[in-house]
Amino acid sequence: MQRIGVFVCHCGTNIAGTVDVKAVAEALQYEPGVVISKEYQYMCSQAGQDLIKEAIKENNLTGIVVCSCSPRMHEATFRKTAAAAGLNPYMVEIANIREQCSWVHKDIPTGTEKAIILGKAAVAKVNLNAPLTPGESPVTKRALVIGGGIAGIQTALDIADAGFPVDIVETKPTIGGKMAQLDKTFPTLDCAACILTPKMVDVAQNDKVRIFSYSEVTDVSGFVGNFEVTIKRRARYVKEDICTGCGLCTEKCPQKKVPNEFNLGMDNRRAIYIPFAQAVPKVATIDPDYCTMLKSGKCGVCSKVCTVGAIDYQAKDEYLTEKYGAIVVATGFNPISMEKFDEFAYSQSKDVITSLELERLMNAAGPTGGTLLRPSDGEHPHTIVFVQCVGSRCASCAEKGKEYCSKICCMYTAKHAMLIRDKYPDTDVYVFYIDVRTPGKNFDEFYRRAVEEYGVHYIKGMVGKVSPEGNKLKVRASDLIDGKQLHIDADLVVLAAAIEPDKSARPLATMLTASMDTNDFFTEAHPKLRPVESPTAGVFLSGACQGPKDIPETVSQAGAAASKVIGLLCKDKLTGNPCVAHSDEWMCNGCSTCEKVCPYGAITYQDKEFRMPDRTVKVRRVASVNEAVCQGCGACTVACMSGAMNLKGFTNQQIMAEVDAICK
Amino acid sequence: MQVTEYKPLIVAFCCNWCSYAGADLAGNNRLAYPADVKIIRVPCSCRVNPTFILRAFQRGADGVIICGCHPGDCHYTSGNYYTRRRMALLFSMLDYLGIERERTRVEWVSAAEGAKFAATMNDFVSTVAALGENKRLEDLRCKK
Amino acid sequence: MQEITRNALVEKASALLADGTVGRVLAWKRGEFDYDVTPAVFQTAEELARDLVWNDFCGANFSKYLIKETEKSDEKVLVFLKPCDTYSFNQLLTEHRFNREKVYVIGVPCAGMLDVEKVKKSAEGIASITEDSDKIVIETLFDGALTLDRASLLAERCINCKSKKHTAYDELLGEDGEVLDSARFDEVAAIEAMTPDERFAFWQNELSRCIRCNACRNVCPACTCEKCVFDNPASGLENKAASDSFEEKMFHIIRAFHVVGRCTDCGECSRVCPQQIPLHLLNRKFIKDIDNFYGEYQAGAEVGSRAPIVDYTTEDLEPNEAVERGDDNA
Amino acid sequence: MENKNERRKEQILRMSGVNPKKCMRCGKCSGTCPSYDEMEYHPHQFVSMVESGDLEPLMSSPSIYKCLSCFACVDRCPRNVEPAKLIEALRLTVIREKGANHLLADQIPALLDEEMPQQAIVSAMRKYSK
Repeated sequence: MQRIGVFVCHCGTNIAGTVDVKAVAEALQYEPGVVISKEYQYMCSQAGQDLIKEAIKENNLTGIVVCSCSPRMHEATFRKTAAAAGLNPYMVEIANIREQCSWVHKDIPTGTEKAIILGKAAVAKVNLNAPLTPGESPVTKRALVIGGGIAGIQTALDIADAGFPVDIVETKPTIGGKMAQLDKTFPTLDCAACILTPKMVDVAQNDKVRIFSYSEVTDVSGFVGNFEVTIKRRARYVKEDICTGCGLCTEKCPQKKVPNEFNLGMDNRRAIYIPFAQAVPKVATIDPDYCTMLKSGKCGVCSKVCTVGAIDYQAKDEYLTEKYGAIVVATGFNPISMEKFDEFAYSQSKDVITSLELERLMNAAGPTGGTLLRPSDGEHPHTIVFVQCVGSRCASCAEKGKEYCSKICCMYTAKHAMLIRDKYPDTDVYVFYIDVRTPGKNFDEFYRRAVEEYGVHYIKGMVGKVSPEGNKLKVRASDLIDGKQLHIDADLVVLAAAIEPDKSARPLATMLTASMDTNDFFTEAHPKLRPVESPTAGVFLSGACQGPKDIPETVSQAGAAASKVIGLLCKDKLTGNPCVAHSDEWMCNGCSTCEKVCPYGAITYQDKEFRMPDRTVKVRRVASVNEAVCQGCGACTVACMSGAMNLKGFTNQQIMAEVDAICK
Repeated sequence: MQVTEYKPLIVAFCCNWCSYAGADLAGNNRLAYPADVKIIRVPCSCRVNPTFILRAFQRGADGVIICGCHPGDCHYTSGNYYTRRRMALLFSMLDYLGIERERTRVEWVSAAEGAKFAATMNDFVSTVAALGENKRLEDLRCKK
Repeated sequence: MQEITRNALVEKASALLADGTVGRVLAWKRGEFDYDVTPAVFQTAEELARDLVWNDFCGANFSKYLIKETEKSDEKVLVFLKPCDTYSFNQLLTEHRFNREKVYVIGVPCAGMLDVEKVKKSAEGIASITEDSDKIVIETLFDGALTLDRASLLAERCINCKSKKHTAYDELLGEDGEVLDSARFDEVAAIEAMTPDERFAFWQNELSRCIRCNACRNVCPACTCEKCVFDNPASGLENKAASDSFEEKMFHIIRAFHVVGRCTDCGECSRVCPQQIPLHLLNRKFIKDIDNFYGEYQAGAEVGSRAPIVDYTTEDLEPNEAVERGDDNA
Repeated sequence: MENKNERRKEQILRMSGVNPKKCMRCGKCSGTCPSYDEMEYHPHQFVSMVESGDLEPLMSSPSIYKCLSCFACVDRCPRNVEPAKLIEALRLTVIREKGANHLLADQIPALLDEEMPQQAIVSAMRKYSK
């Protein structure tokens, strides 16, 4: 039996004005377990707290009920008070007789009656309270960043700057991501390489940062502060620590017909290659799908020309396992496939390209050396049509494209149009738009400049069809403002393809037990207040894996994610919330139902040996809750049929006791 | 308005993060609602087991209302979505058994919606009061 | 008349026992009367030859027995499953309740089972019952032989059979059937169409007969908890006998709620109820609602499926709309 | 009058199964329409005018007979609004309200000539053989 103390607060006249506090204290005195019941002017004051402390000590109280303001106000205060008197802080219950009683009810009899009932419910609950101790777990002071684009690079740099080691895992042979492929950046038009490559060098030279390029995460276990991650380092057949990146092999390799993915297949590279001149790490990689030596054992040219002996045809995939305290997901995006939008003739004509392809065509390091030429015949295009929202803002029932706005297209199209008009004033540029969306600092000004200073034709309407005819592209479109149907003979059509999360995100989310939305973007812990955290503790989100983002936004989110990681890694130990779910293993069926509703992936199943009453040993599958991960929502407790799953601090029995006390 | 002596007993389960805070806000703004409403704090609306609801009715409650964060705003991301499915099925079953559907309700009340909380409770209390005492679901043995 | 003969089952089981594939056989055993068939474990060919029956009274669903039987030894257990039984079998596998490797399933086609109550009502002093294609011949002590239409004696769940297709088996005797379009929700819809007062009266009439024997729970293949809430004093639901009108309802509501999304609608609860309470109408209401609200879902159609009650979409309907939706359906 | 128009709109929406509120006014339907120049009102205008209840002008305009029912707009609409179905419903409403067909199926053979594309014949059947 508990020994319970009840403390009724007057809160000046805030409570005492509509509740007869003396009557409340008196009435609660006779409740089961109550040994002392007092009232006082201000319980939260020093004197009030001292009164509670003394009462706890004098009466050997095992639990207390404070009838006062909302627990959201002073629960923490009274828990500290209890702890100071040697009582477990979770043996405190608050009856909210101010916000939910005295302030909303007018006359004293009604207020008093309700306050007594609320007090009784709290007493009934505290009778079933058990001392709770928050679990503690150590923190591995190392972070993992998955994805080496601008988001991952910035996050890694910021974490390293705070003094914590960081590893970047990147699937491509080099870090840099999509930004490395871009030509200029809006709205300032500085060149992407000029601002990105110094950061790539910083990362490479930072002794806190390790880069695992050409690698992927294959397994994640553990939980916040204690992740264990398996990283697969794919064989690149070149010894990374020996290769100097001189590039001789990439010039001598006889296999010249490999589509160059960095230029989106618009030109070719060799079977041994360095994606681009500023690649980090700047080492060569052999493409096993094209290398004749690896496929048929005949060639070996690269090995012969390599002056340092870095080529290793025998290399195998390697797996390494590392421990991390925090994981940042920065897996980025890709343009969607254009196959469901063939009215734009993407598959029929080389001169219908996506905007990312245009970036490469305009980039000085691209396939045309920065001169804008048509991919089909290398001619200079004179009429260029841009089509906006290709695959963005589609209704889900249309079963093609994405429902969301891809966010970045309006701005990069304005940039493309402006750059083209600037460099080739003899070119006519048409942009067909549904809306021009330019929220962002200096963004609308930028777009207006494209229209007003550069004479780009912005037409409100949509292209309905593109048909290749001869060396022209017949574009049929509507002009909704003028109420005309336009027929334009274009030389080049550029499609603003919607962007979607990288394909690697979905399996990664499963490994991390991080939740995703229907579009495969990672879900935030809270859409407004915790935008860079995943609901899964210790997993953070950076960049376009969380939703479409431009570079400034990505960088600021990357910094925010880093600061959250730093905040976590600064701690030596993590103290959990003790009000977590707990499974009674003897009652657990091992049915996996609770696991399905847990938003945090806190529940796992294990086969455990049990000594049965008949002295046999039986292996049973039972649920176990990782207390460091569980946040205590209680979804599992209702999903559990047998009642094996219960929530500490809000047990089935406690809540039913409250129900009973109220309904008595 | 029908004036009646009869005072219904209402049990309100409120999630800690939104609706309980909404109830506190109603208090801060002195927005009155009948004292017949007694609030039980739960971490999330998804903590409410159908057993609790039936238990309340068994012990003499006349109405039970569950309040949680608006869909999409759950502190635990998905808790109220589970609540929504569970209660949709449970309420439909109670209706199927011939129990007055007005006695059970789910409302989404955010921490900023003190006025909505008070209005909801006023409406719920008068609806349940109009139905009268809960005879169909109450346990005669436990009622004093 | 059942397509497969009893002898085929005996032969198959004996052969599998003989070659060591299985160590035990779960099958139907002859009882005192022809209509009273019980589930049993057979360990020898002699037992099988003597006692195994396969006739129109083999309603029992063995899926649940596998939990205990597979634990008893390292040998495999042979089980005969009718199409509807295989749904329960899959559902239990979804819930990891036994090891699939330890079971050898033989699918048996089913032509529907008879309702023992209907048979008893149609004849007094039953001495024996034999099948003759679509007729049932009942030999009685007082009135001689009665010949009845088989269809008129079918159990409700078999009249509204949802599937003749086995969703799991290692070996199939005879031909597999198809998933059927059944009218199983018509009765639920009829109750939905009543006024609330009529519904209340209907259920009060049905549920007040409940004697809390727990047969419905004990037979239910979804009710496999290590410790049932109704036996657990800490659950707040434990009660040995209904002492008032509410407890019967509470028991049945909670019982039905605990199997939401897990109930395969096998109908065992109604079959075993000694008071003939149509318990399947509670389960079917949930199934009908799930189909209406969240899209069609058949528990046990495949292993590992996620039940709608532990799933959600952001666009789900509101609980108060759910009740109104019930009106439209009526 | 107000009511009659509302009822008519409701009927058109029900017949066509189109929800014009889904339209985001991109104009791709009109950009794609092969009959655009023949029409007084264009596919996107059909959608927005039906939504705003402006049915009279549409129903009395020859535009409803200019639609080829080629369904290009239906196929390409990113929001699945299906303007052609809406135009079809308007046509049917006109026909129903007149109590007579615009053109009888029997009359069609006489109107055929060698130049007429196959698709026009098929869509004529679609349009007039209700």
